[in-house]
Parts: sequence; structure tokens; C-alpha cells
Amino acid sequence: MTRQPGTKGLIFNEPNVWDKSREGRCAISLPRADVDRAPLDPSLTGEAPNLPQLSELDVVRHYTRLSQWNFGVDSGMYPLGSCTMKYNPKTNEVQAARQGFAGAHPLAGDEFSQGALRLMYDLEKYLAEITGFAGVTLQPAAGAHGELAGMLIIHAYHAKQGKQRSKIIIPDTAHGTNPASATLCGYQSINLKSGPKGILEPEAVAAVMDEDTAGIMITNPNTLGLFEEHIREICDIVHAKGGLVYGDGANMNAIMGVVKPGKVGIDVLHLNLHKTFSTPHGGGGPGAGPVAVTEELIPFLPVPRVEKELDSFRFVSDCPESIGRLHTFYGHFGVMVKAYAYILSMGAQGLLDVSRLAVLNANYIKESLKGTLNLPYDRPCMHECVFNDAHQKKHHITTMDMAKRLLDYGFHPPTVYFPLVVEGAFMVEPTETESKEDIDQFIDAVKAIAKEAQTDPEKLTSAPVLPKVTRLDEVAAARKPCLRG
Amino acid sequence: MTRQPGTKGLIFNEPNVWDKSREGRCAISLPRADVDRAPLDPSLTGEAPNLPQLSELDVVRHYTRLSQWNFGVDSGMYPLGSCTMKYNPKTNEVQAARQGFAGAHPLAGDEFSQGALRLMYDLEKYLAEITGFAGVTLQPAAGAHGELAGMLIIHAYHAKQGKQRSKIIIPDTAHGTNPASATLCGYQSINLKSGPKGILEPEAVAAVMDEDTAGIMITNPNTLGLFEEHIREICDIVHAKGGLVYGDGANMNAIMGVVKPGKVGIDVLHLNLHKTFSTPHGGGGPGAGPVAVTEELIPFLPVPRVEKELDSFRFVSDCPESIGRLHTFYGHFGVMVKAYAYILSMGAQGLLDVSRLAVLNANYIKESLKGTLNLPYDRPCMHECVFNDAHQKKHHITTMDMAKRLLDYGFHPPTVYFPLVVEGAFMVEPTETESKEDIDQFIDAVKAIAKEAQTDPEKLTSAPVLPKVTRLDEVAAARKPCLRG
Amino acid sequence: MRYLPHTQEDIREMLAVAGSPSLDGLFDTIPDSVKTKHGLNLPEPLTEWELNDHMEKLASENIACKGYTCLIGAGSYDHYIPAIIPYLVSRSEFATAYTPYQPEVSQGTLQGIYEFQTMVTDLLGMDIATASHYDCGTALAECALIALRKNRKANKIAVSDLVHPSHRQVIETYLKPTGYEMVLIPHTARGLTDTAALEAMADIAGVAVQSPNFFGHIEDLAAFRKIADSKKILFITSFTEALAWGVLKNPGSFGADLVAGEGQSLGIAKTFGGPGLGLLAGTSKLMRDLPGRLVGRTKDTNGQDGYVLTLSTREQHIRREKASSNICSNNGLNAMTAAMYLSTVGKIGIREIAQLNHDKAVYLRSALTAAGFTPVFDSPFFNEFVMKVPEGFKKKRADLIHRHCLFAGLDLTPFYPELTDHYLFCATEKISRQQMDQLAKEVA
Amino acid sequence: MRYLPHTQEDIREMLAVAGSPSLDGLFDTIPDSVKTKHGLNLPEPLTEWELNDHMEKLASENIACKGYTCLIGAGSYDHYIPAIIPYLVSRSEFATAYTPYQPEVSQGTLQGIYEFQTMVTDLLGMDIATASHYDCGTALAECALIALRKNRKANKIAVSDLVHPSHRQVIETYLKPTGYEMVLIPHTARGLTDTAALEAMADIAGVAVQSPNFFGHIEDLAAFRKIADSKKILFITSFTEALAWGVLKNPGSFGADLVAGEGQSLGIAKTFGGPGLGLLAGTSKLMRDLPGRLVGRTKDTNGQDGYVLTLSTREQHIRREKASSNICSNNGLNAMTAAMYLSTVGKIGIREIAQLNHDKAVYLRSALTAAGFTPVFDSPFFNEFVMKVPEGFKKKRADLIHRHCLFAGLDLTPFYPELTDHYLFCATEKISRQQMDQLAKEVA
Ligand SMILES: Cc1ncc(COP(=O)(O)O)c(C=O)c1O
Ligand SMILES: Cc1ncc(COP(=O)(O)O)c(C=O)c1O
Repeated sequence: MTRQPGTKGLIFNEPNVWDKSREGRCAISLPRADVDRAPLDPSLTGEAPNLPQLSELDVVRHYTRLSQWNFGVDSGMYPLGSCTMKYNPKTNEVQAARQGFAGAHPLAGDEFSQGALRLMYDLEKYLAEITGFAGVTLQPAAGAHGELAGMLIIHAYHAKQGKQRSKIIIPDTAHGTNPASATLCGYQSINLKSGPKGILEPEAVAAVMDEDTAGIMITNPNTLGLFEEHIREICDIVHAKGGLVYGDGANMNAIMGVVKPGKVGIDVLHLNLHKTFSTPHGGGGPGAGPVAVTEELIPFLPVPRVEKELDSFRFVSDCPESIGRLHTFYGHFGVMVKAYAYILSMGAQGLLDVSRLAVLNANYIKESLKGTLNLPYDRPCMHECVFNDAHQKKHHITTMDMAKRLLDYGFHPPTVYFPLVVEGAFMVEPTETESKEDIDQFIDAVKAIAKEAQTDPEKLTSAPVLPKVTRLDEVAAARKPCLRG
Repeated sequence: MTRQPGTKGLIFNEPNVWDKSREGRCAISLPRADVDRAPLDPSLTGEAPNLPQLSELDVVRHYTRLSQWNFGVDSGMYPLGSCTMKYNPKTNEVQAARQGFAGAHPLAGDEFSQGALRLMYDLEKYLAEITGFAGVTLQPAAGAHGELAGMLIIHAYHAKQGKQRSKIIIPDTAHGTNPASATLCGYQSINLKSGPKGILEPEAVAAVMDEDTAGIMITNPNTLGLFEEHIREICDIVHAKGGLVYGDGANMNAIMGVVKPGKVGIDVLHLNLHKTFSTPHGGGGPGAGPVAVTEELIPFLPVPRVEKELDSFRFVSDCPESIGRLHTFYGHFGVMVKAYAYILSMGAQGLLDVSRLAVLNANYIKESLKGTLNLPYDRPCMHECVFNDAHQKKHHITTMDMAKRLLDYGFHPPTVYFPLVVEGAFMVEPTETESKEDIDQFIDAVKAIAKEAQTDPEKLTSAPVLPKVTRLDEVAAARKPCLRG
Repeated sequence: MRYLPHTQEDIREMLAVAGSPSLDGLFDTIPDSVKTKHGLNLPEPLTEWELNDHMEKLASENIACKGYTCLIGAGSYDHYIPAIIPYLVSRSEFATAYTPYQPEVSQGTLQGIYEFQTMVTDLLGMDIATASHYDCGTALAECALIALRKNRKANKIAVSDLVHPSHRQVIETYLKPTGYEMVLIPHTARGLTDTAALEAMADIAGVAVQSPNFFGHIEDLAAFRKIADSKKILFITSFTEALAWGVLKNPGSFGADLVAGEGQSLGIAKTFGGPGLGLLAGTSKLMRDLPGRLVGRTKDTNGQDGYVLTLSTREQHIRREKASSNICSNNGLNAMTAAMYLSTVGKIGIREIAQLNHDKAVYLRSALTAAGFTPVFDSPFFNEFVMKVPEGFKKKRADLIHRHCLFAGLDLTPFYPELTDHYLFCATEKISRQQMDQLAKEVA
Repeated sequence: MRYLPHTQEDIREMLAVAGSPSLDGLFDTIPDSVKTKHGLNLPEPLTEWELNDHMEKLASENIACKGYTCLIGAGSYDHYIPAIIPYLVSRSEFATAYTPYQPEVSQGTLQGIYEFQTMVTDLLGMDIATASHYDCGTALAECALIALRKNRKANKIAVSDLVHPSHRQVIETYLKPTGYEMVLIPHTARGLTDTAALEAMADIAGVAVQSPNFFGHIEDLAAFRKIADSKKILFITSFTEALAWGVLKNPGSFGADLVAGEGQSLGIAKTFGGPGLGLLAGTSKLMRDLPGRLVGRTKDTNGQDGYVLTLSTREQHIRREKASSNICSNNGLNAMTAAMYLSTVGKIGIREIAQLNHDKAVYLRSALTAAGFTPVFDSPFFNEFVMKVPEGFKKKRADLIHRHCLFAGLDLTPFYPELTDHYLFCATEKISRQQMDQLAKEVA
């Protein structure tokens, strides 16, 4: 077995930032006051907020030390299923930081924002081409926000048809945001079981689809990493009953240049720029969740829309059928810049290669580990594969134990206990930017851990031992919430 | 005792960069070839150098992991005596990175380099003001290079007097670069013992100073952190015999706004911008070692010089008495930008405060630890104080053991075994940017370690245990040198 | 391509293991009828160097690249950002991590966000702050939904017409499919939300007021608290300029139940409007109704302090259709940025900078008044205010943009059609007296 | 001041412990006669924001800020720098560390520099490379001193007059006080160092030849090796364009004893000439004569691989006056940068980029020839070459600068007075065909 990456090193304890505070310090360079003081009426003013008082070095050291407690894609392999933790190119950051973009005021006026408008217009075009749809909005601030946009569009569509519907079909493999987004539109979620092959069966859809059902939310490839082979039939069934098909495109990384969701019957699709299009996740965002729709649904897209006239661009808001505004301004423009830079860097062949290699990596892991971990659905997968802890149960070892032990080996664990259809799911998405050597190392690690599960289970149940902290008491955290210092 | 910063965390093993290489990878974006290939005559071409072949993520991960094995000022207190490891302001980096500076070609011509020339001209002025000298050159690339420049100036001065001299007086407290620089000018170093108070005694200087001695190299404050109180008499003695006084200004951080070396009889002085003037040390440079001289020595300064005419600036090289050129171009301009930004940010009062607080921090440590560690020279110190391991000897604990143990406590150790006049020297320079809390923590750590030396010496002799590697075999490294992979 | 590590040999070996004859073969489970016949039609890929040129060209088509002077606020503010912040937040351990699902290797993010939550509660005087939301508009919409859901009897939410126009539109978008309704509270001649009008409103589940409001005026939040109490409804306040709380009485001191705010002013670049930072805070009573992530303090198996995501039983990944919201990813890195900013300015800095903003705004307002502008409202303001502009200002304003890259205020007509010739001005700590004097001279 | 953490209370408490009544009291050991009476006379301190404006103004007084086209090399080259490099090298663990005196917490720097040494030896075909020197000029001067010290009989060093003029001046500066002497080897009509002239030279301790030389020509290093052997002297080669070794036969393959080079081309910005990167390599035989730091591989007490500074018995901090050199700090962070660059370009990239440089230079040379310039020398070159310019070029060149910010070559007269109207041109991978065609058109 090659040497594993995880090892121990010197890092630093660091108290809460206010514990370092001393009365009188200030880490910011205070601008010179060149006008008279204009005191506000005392009835309006309050105490200054009790923020920490530090020197500049205190601040730098505090956050430098905190950063060293974190694991990022730059630190090591991060095969977090359903999250597409691929390399985030540094050049994208350079592009987004350009003064012309970072310094732009959203209300400077179209005339003075042509660069930003052109970028948004072209990015919409590129995403439309990649997904096979007629129209795209970049406004949603994240995937779930995109789902909401999509649900609102479906809701507006049915309203326009004159009869609103009350239900929406959601497969058991769906991400939690799907039903939650449907609920926001007042739709009742109808849970649909996937078939024995881990994908939806047209009959099952037909059985529940009716005139009171607004449509279906399908993630394709689904969260088992399997392609919904019957997507066309399913779309036909739903359409036949007047419903619409929502596509969760969070897994688009598997099929760029291979399948265009817009061409197979899907009506609305959201993308995660912070997954497929390489923008960093930032420890929880900001991301962006553009939504693509068919010609017929374009009128419902949120406002403002970006339009082109001759060679100049403008925002347009008088769209009577639009679902309205979803963001204070135009969405996460800074994220759009990075995705745009990524698409221009990759080109058509590059994006196709991305999907091919992402799928290759996942299948390579699936085949290499299926003897070691139980593989509930033993079929060719797309960009990710889902194992579980069935083989380890007899040693009283859970998926969580294996995940925590992986930390000691120097890998970020896969997504665990999702999707819910697989008990003890261990969901591996390597992404295309991981090299064969790093993947082989990961495979070795999982095998070694599976061996430990038999020979030395303690090693797993007491894992992790290398990180700054050991397992944390989440139950206590929730029972007596302490949400502020 | 407050909680100490040192703790263990997850970091990553990383092989040598070539071990990750795979035939066919390339991490750079290759520029498009828009002209015909023009093959060189095969007799001139060789194999492509066998450089590692990686993906961009491989490179990013490699150096990210390596960085996490390092300790910097941003990581924690770095009280390395004689090195002035103060906070390196981030804004300085922003200034040096401006396209107008970073992109400037050295031979673009004066007319097109006015910004750079103006900056150099003004920085020379400011350094002259701070040191009390008439002229300054920014050309030396580091402190030792500045010493060489200074020695060359002294050598040229004596040559001009018509009689070269053969010796130079160097106190036993001097930094190794002092005698080494003197040697480069063919001067024989005359070692001078400092007196019982840790400073030079005029009589001692008088005893060795003669007409064949070019002068003396004095570090003031000296490397014991003590101010050479007799500096004036010493300068007079040396001058009386026709010698010149060289000042090693590496310790200027102690006396800005308090003493102007140029006003007390010193003839030539070098500064370390990467110490006193906050430019980062970069794990070994690049730094800069400007040299300041008296009116009389200005003609000897290296060329080119920056001169001002009306409001425009130019390089001047026809200086017949100049020692010549010391650097291919003008020295480390990028470092000059940072020092210039620092001086403008601090101002006169700020620099005075820097020295006052640097001296305050050192004396606070000296008084707090002198019961714990032996203090060979128990006198008010300047910016640093030198202890040794005399008290620990009986437990067979050395300065090195204490230094290594400090690593486990999360502090960078002080400078050890220098200056040579103190056996087992433990040389602490906190600098002004360390807060009282961090210093108190350091004091607690040293006290705890001194206690461990008595109760649990093993803890020291086997230290460090937290860093990625334990003590390294330097003897083997030198006996069978392996200098390349 | 430099992002793709696979050598031809790697691909061969891996295909063999994967049991596929070719890369295309990996997609055999996809019916041909579903596959696209004619790949992707995208521009030729650019090298890193071509990309730099292309992007700089685009960026230069935005006025911002010229380093313009911005006297426009209206939800996006032009403040100084210390050099340490972009450096620290760009450290890849922060930037390239996912949501902290594995707390043992996410303590940096978790402690940082816990400190963010704490500092936001300090800033706003509230019990609890979430780990962030998308922006103020979406946070405010979530607050409205909370109020409506908690109130079985009423299905209307009263919203001041001086809440940022975009925020009101976002609320509408969120409410449209729910059957809930937003009713607008008009404003008075003093540019303040009309309390009397609110008094008169029946079966409303909550009231939302922005302060400083869209005109920049400081609302009398105490009055709204009183009315909310009398109606037994939730009191929601919002704000777009977070720095105001460096000097103004905070929402908590007026007993706000929920606060939605925009945190862009806290060290985040304007970036053409996003990503900003949605701040969302509430009282302990509403803890389980709050949307999105919360970080809590706990202990590890060695009794050491540590942090985790907590109370996730509110969230979509556990509760699915019964979740309090559908939010998953939030604006975490911008929350971290704001935490860094708040730690940098500290108690002294935020007070001084807030006061400076007000000082400059007062100076600008009187300078413009002297130049013939009419101060329309006489209510106290923070760093924004409305002025009626003299004849021919529109043209002068255009000139100022072209000659000095100075944006003199925002035309209010698109937002309040009745306010023709009214402009909203904003002054921050970045505007110098000299710039303001020059402006006044040019427009006089 | 934000860099100074001390509160008034801190100062009071610390003074009490330090036993001083006041901050001034701390300096009581300094005689009053030595203290300055009238503090420092410096400009008022600037805020971070004023500093930004001031520095941008200064920077904008340099042509570079306009993003100019640079057809000048002569020791400072205009190459692409990948975005990952500034990011990685600015990580504070690298940038804010000191020389790795404590190896246990400096393994990042140490392994990085060990890898640098290794890649440099690969690039140059030499046994050993040091951890870096200041620049090529100072490294070359050190090489000359080594040769002179090792040769008891001779006290002259022969240096080609096509070694960079500044480097020759630096050698002179270093030799002046030593009694050693530098003798120049003239060049031939083909712009190559005159081997015959060298043959004729007596009692020289070593010979130094630059290839590609200052005119850009590739010298016949084999010939110099032969002569050096016949004279039993050390053979030193130098270079200013490190990328040349991506395609040319390296110095080691010709048996160079010592190599001094400039590494600025390896990912380091031109920065008005410094800091660059001094490369210094030698044969194992000369290991103990090399100046400056060396990193070596060793084991820790657990038998784990690790790295340390080694062979320090050569160095000033141990040997003091007997040290092989006085160098202490070197250009470490730039060495790390170069290592990152070499890892990024790799075997494929360096070859391709080197070839591109040559391709463009050949194209430019023929374009200019077609435009009426005279190619003066017919020797093979890498990416620089000399041309005699037509009447009135000086003025056209000035126009090009003002109109297109294009710098068309370097006037050689200041360096070689006999070469009036001769210019040294350089083309790198950054110059586009279109730019070269335009240039040719404008100067025709
Ligand atoms: C399949 C799927 N859908 C939707 C989402 C929600 O995306 P976001 O977190 O950007 O709201 C995710 C994110 O994990 C996902 O994996
Ligand atoms: C007192 C003293 N003089 C000179 C030097 C040499 O400076 P540099 O390392 O920049 O050559 C140092 C550096 O440690 C020093 O401490």
C-alpha cells in the first residue's frame, strides 16, 4: 500500500476572537475625518456594538490559525457525493477580482455596465447550449434557490393554464431541497419509489401521475449516480397528463456533451455553478443556481432579464408573466464570472472530457471497491457511486465509523447516509480532477479501513484521532443549543 | 497558566514533486503558436530537462501541503533574536504587486520609470533621515551585501588616502557576516572582546586601533541587545587613528527616533529592510540591505545613483570614485516598495513608538524570565535579551532542548547559540508587534519548560513531538550530503 | 487540458478496470435516443493568457474599472476593504471547503461562523443569528413567511413602502404561490412609514419596516413595536446598510422579533450586486422557525470545545417537505468575510466609521442644498438622503460621469414614479470633502 | 497604529515589570549626548487608503502600468506567470517564515528548496545547485572568486566581453579590493567570444563565458571547455535567460565547472530588475567551495525523511572570517517561486515555451529584416538578437512607445560604443505575430 497522506502536525489553539480583545485596540486604518462631526440626536444612537478590539496581527493570526483547522480541495481528495468537489481554478479568482467586476455598482446603469451585461448574456447562451434549453436565468443564488425558481415557474405555468394543481411527484432518491422547494409553492410531495435497478420505472410514474399533479422533479443522473434511462417515457407520461418535468441538474457534471436535458423532455432544469462549473464552495457558499427552461416557459423567467439590441445590452423588467424577482439585484454575479471563465477555458471538447473522466473515475472506484464495500446497485454508474456498510455491520462498524477513519488517512470522507434509499449510504464522487494515483491511494485507504473493521474495529469507532478535535457531541449541541459566545 | 497554542492537527504527507510526475501531464496553459516552428540546429539542442509532469491541481496541492509544514509570523510568535520577526503588513504586498511596479522593465529608460525612480529617491531620503546620514544607496540585496558595500567603501576611502590598511577590528559579539564581509575586502579581522558589562570598552579599542587598521565594525545595539554606551569615544579613538567606523544596523529596530547613528560618529551603516522595515523574510529572502554614509563617503557609493533634477529623476553612473556596481540592476526594488509603504504608514511618531515598544517588550521578557533562565548580562536591554542554559545544565538540559520543546508549546524558538560570547545563548527578540497576552503566554511556556527540565527532562530531550518530523540528523546530512533527488 | 490529470495510459488502465472498451462505452446505459447527436457548440477554448485579455476587456467595459466615485447606495455600498481581508478569505482552506458536514476537519469554518453569529447578534442586539442567507431580500421574504406561518388567523403581511423596492418584489415572488398577501404601508410627508396607516390595517400576521429606510431615514421602530404588540403580530425590521448599527440604536433594543439585513457593507465588494450577504436574526422564541444553518458549540469525546452544525431538524436534508425553508448552501464565505471585517474594525472602528458616514452625508446634503438642491424630507438619516434636483441636473449628472467618473445619486422615478426629479444620494467614508465640494461646484 | 497592539494599560503594567518609570526611561542606558534631540522629520503617516492612492499614482508614473509590449530582454524577460504561482507563494507560511534554522517547523521551505536545487541541477545538467543567490551578477562574481582562490598561481580571470555588461561590472567591484584582475575576452565578427584570444591569454585562473551571450548568441561551450582543460583552469558559464535550457544543450553537458545564472524568467515578475533569482551550480568537486545555503536530505529520530540546511561549515555563521562567502539571506522565496514555475511547466511545457520563444524571435528578426533592418551577426541565437537599424529609427521607436506603449529593442551604444545604431531585440512567448507584423509595418 502506498503511503497514506494523513499525518499529524503542529497547529495552534486559538480562542474565540473576543477572548483576544483588549480595550483600545483597533485593527483598521481609520479614514481621516475631513468634515465636521455631525452628531446624531442622542435619542437615535446606541452603544457601539461590543466587537472584539484587536491589532492587525491579531486578526491575521486568528484567521490563519482557523484556516489551518480546515480541509479544502487544495488540501486533499474530497470525494463528497452529490457535491462535485472538483479543483477550483485560481485563474477564475483572478478574473472575478478585476476592479471592473468587483467594483461595479449594480445600479450604475446599463450604459455603464456593458461588460457585466455582456458576460451574463453570453453565459446564459453557453448554459443554454450545454443543457439544450431555449432560455436561462442566472438570478438564483444557489441550487435550492434555483429549484424554487423552477417550482415557481411550474406554478405560474399551471396558473396560466387556468387550473392550479396540488401535488408534485418526487422520487425517494431526491435531494432534500426538492420536496422543500415544492412545499414553498404549496405543492404536496408525492413520494415515488425507485425501482429495483435504482432508477424510476415509467409504470410507477404513470400510476401516480394525474391531472391534479403539477409534475415531477427528477435528478438525472440521480443521487445513486445512475442515469434515469426511462427519462423520455417518464416525460411523455407526465406531459400527457398536462404536467411539467423539473430536472435537478446538480449532477450535470456527468453528462456534459453527452445528454442535453432540454432535448429529452425536461421542461425546467437548475444547475449548480459551484459544482459542475468549478466555482469554489467557500465552506457553504456563495454559489449560484441558474435555471434553464424550454421556449414555452421563457415568459415566466424571473426579472430582470438581460437582452441584446444590436451590440448593446440592457436589463428588461416588463415581463407580465414573469414569476417576478428572486434576488435583490441580479444574483451572484461574482460566481457567474468564475463559471464563465471556466467554460471559456474548457471549450466544448474540454467539457465533454470533464464528464467522461468524471464517469471514468467513479466507475474505476466502483469496480475497485465493490468487493470491499457492499454495492447495493451493481450497475455502470455515472459520476458517483453509492456503497453502504452492510459488510461491516457484523463487526458493528457503521458508515460513519469508516468516514471518520478516512480522516485519519488524510481524505475527506464521501457523503454519508444520503441518498436515504440506501441504508448507511457511502456516496463517492471523485470528480474528474483527481488523478489515478490519488484515487488509487483512496482505494487503498478504504480497503485498509475495511480490514481494520475486522481486525481492529476500535481504530474506527475511536476515529478520527489526527484532527484537532475528535468526534463531537452533536446530540448535546442540539439539546442545549449554544449559538453565540 | 493560560492554554498554550501548540496542539496537534491533521496535515498531509507529500512526496517529492517528481514522485507525482506522470508522462504527458502539463500544468501550464501553453500559449498558442501563431508563427512557424523554427527548429534550432540539432547540434545545439539537448533533451528537455527532466522536470515533473503534473496537473494544475497536483501543483496546487503539493505546495499547499508543503506550506502547512511551515511556521511563519502569521502562525505564531517568532522571537528569533537578531532577526526582528515583526508583522509583515499585507498592504505592503498589495503595493509591490501593482502592475506599474511588478511589470516594470529595468531598462525601459528613466523617462518611463519616473514612479520607480521617485520612490527610490524618497526612500533614500527617509532612510537618511532615520539614520542621520547624508547619503544612502538602496542597491545591496541583503544585509551581508550591504556590509560588503560598506567594506568596499571603507577600502576605497583608504585607497584614496594613498595608503591601504590591512586590519579591521571586529567585536566578539559581531554577526558572522561581519568578519566574512571584511575578508572579502582582504581585511584581517582583529577580534575584540567586549567588556564585563557586555559592551565595548574604549580602552580595549584604543589598545588595538592603529594606523594599519582600517576601522571597526560595530553593531549597535549589539547582539547581546545592549547599547554600546561608549560609541562616541570609540568612534573618536578610531577616527584619531585615521580609521572609519562601520555600523551594522540590523538592530535599528531598537533605536528609531532615539539615536541617529550618523550623528554619533559612525561613518557607514547598513540596514535590513527585511527586519526593521517589515518586509517579509520569505523563508530566506529576498531582503535588502541599504547602506547609509557620511557626506565625505558619498562619492564612493555604488552606481547607478538616483538623482533629481527639477521634478524629474534619473540614474547617474559617472561617479569616478564609486566602488562600482553591486547588483545587475538597482537592487531589490520590490522590497524597497514594501519598506517605503511601511515608512509612509508609520510616520515619525509611529517609528519612534515601534522602537519604544520593541524595547519595552524585550525588557518585560527579560525581567519576567531572569529568575527562570540565567541572564549573563543583567542590565536594561534594548530590543532583545540573551539568556542561556546555565541553570538547566545540572539537569543535562541544553538550550537546544528548550528550543525544541518550545515548538511543542506552539512558539518559534529564539535564536540559539548566538552570539558566541554567551555559551548556550538563548536570544529573545519579541518585536513590537507581539501583544502582551502573547508575550505572557510565551513567558508561561518558558517557565513551564524550565519546570519540566527538572521534573521531566525526557519531555525536552525528546522534543519536539508535535511537528511533522522530530529532530533531524544534521550530522548524517553533512557527512553524506544528499543535495538533490 | 491542465485541469485534467489523466494520461492516455491512465485512461487505458482505468477503462480496463471499469470494464469499458472506451470512454464512450461508459455511457452505454444511456439510450442512444437520449444522447445528443451533435456535441456542444461553444467558443474555442482560451488559454489562460487569452482569458486574461478577454476578461480585462470585458471588465473595462464597466465603468467601475476606472475607479469611479460612487454617490449611489440603495442597497450596495462603497466602503473601504482592508488588504488583510481578501488575503485571509482567499486561503484555500476556507475557500475550497464544502459546507462543514464533517466537523472534525471543518473547525476553521465552524468557529469562524460561530463567531460571525455572535458578532451579528451583538451588532443587532438579537438573541440568535443564522449562519447567513443569500441576501437581505430573500432573508426578508423568509421572515415574512415565518410570521405568516405562525399566525393561523391572518394571511397578510404589512410591508412599508420604504422597504427596498427589490426586497418588496422578492417578497411578492415568494408569496405569490402561497395564497398569502403583502399589503403596503404608505409613507408620510416626512419620508417615514405611516404608523397610522398600519394601525388601521386588519388581519395582518406581521409588519416589516426597514430602518434606515430606502430614503435613508431612521424609522421610529419603538412605535412599530407598540403597534405590533397591540395587534399581537410579529415585528420584522430590515436594513441594507449594516454599518448604521455602529452608531444607531439596534433593532433588538426596540424588541424586533425578526431582523433581515444586507451585510455587503461588511468587507464585501459590491460585485454588481452579488454575492452579498443575507443577515437573519431572531429571538430565542423563534429559534426553531429560523431558516438555514446554525453553528453551535459543543464538546468532543475528550471534553474539548468544538463546533458543529446544529438544530438541523429544521432543515431540508432532514425534514424534507416539512423543513422551515429549502435553503441549503448559503453565503458562507461572505459570512466569514464579514466576521473578519467586524474583527478588524472592532468596537472603536465601527463606531468611528459609522459616524464618518453620517458626517459626510450631512456635509454633502448641505453642500448640495447650498448648490440649489432642495432637501425634500426633514427626517434624520444615516448616510443616504433624498434631494429634489434643479433644472438640467440630468445632463450635468451625465457630464460628471463622463468627465469625472462620478455618479451623483440615483434617480428615484423608476422606484417612486411620483418622485420625478428626486434623487437618492449616498456618502460613505470613502468620499472626500474635496470631491463633495467639487461636485457641489459643478452642479451649482 | 493598527500594527502596534499595546494599550495604555499594557504599557503601564509592562513598564512596572520592566522597572522603568516611562517609555523614555527604557533608553536611560543611552547617554544623552548620543540621543537625537529633534526626532525624525518624515511625512505625516498615511492611512491604508491614502497609501493606496499614493502608490497607485507612483505606479502609474511607470510606463509598465499601461500593460506595455516589451521587446527588451537584456537580463530581464517578459514571460507569462500562471495565476497559481502568486497565490501559492504568498501563503504566509512561506512568505513570513525566516531562514529555516528550526527544520522541524520549516519542512515546507526545506523540501521546497531541496526540490528547487534538484530541478535546477536537471535544468543545467550540473551536480549541485545552491539554495539561491542574489542575482546572476553576484553569483558570477562568487564563481570568479572561487576560481581565483583555487588557483594559487594565477590571479586573473578571463571574462568574455559578451557577458552581460552589468555582470562584468559586478565582478570588477568584487575583485577591486582583492588584487585579483579581470581580463576581457573580445568577441568576433560573428558576435561570439573569441576563442583564439582566450588561447593566447596567460596565467588566468578561470574563464567565464555567457551563453546565450549578451547579443543572444549561443556560444560554442565545448570549445571553451577544451581551452580550459588545456590551461587547467576552471570553466564558468553564465546565462540571463533560464528558459533557454528548455531547448538548448545544457552547460553540464559541456563540462562546465561552475554555472551562474539569472532565474527571473522562471515565474518571477520583472519588478524593475529585482528581486530576481541568482542561480549557482557546480560540480561535486567544488561542493565545499560553493557560497551560501544548501538543503540536504536526512532522517529524523523516527527514521522519517526530512530536510535540513547542511554543509554550513562553509558559511559565515560558523566559519566567520574563513567562510567561503559572506552571504546569509539569499533569495529564498524567489527560489520557491521558480520551483513552482518549473513544476508547473514541467518537461513538456518548458520545451514548448522555449521553442516558442525561439520561433517568435526568428519571426521578428525576419520581419524586421524585411522592414529594412540589417541582421548584423549570423550566429545562432535563442530569443534575442542584434540588428542595425535604419535611419530615423530612434524617432519611430519613441513614437511607438507613446502611441502603442511598445518598446522596440534596446540601444546597444551605451554598452558597446562602437555599435552605434545597433539594437538588441527580444521576443518571448508573449509577443503575438500580429504585434510583430504591426511593428514591422510601422518601422518600415
Ligand atoms: C442533488 C442536489 N440538488 C440540489 C442541491 C442544493 O444545492 P444548493 O446547496 O446550492 O442549494 C444539492 C446540493 O447539495 C444537491 O446535491
Ligand atoms: C546583526 C546582523 N548583521 C547582519 C546580518 C545579515 O543580514 P542578511 O541575512 O540580510 O544578509 C544579520 C542577519 O541575520 C544580522 O542579524
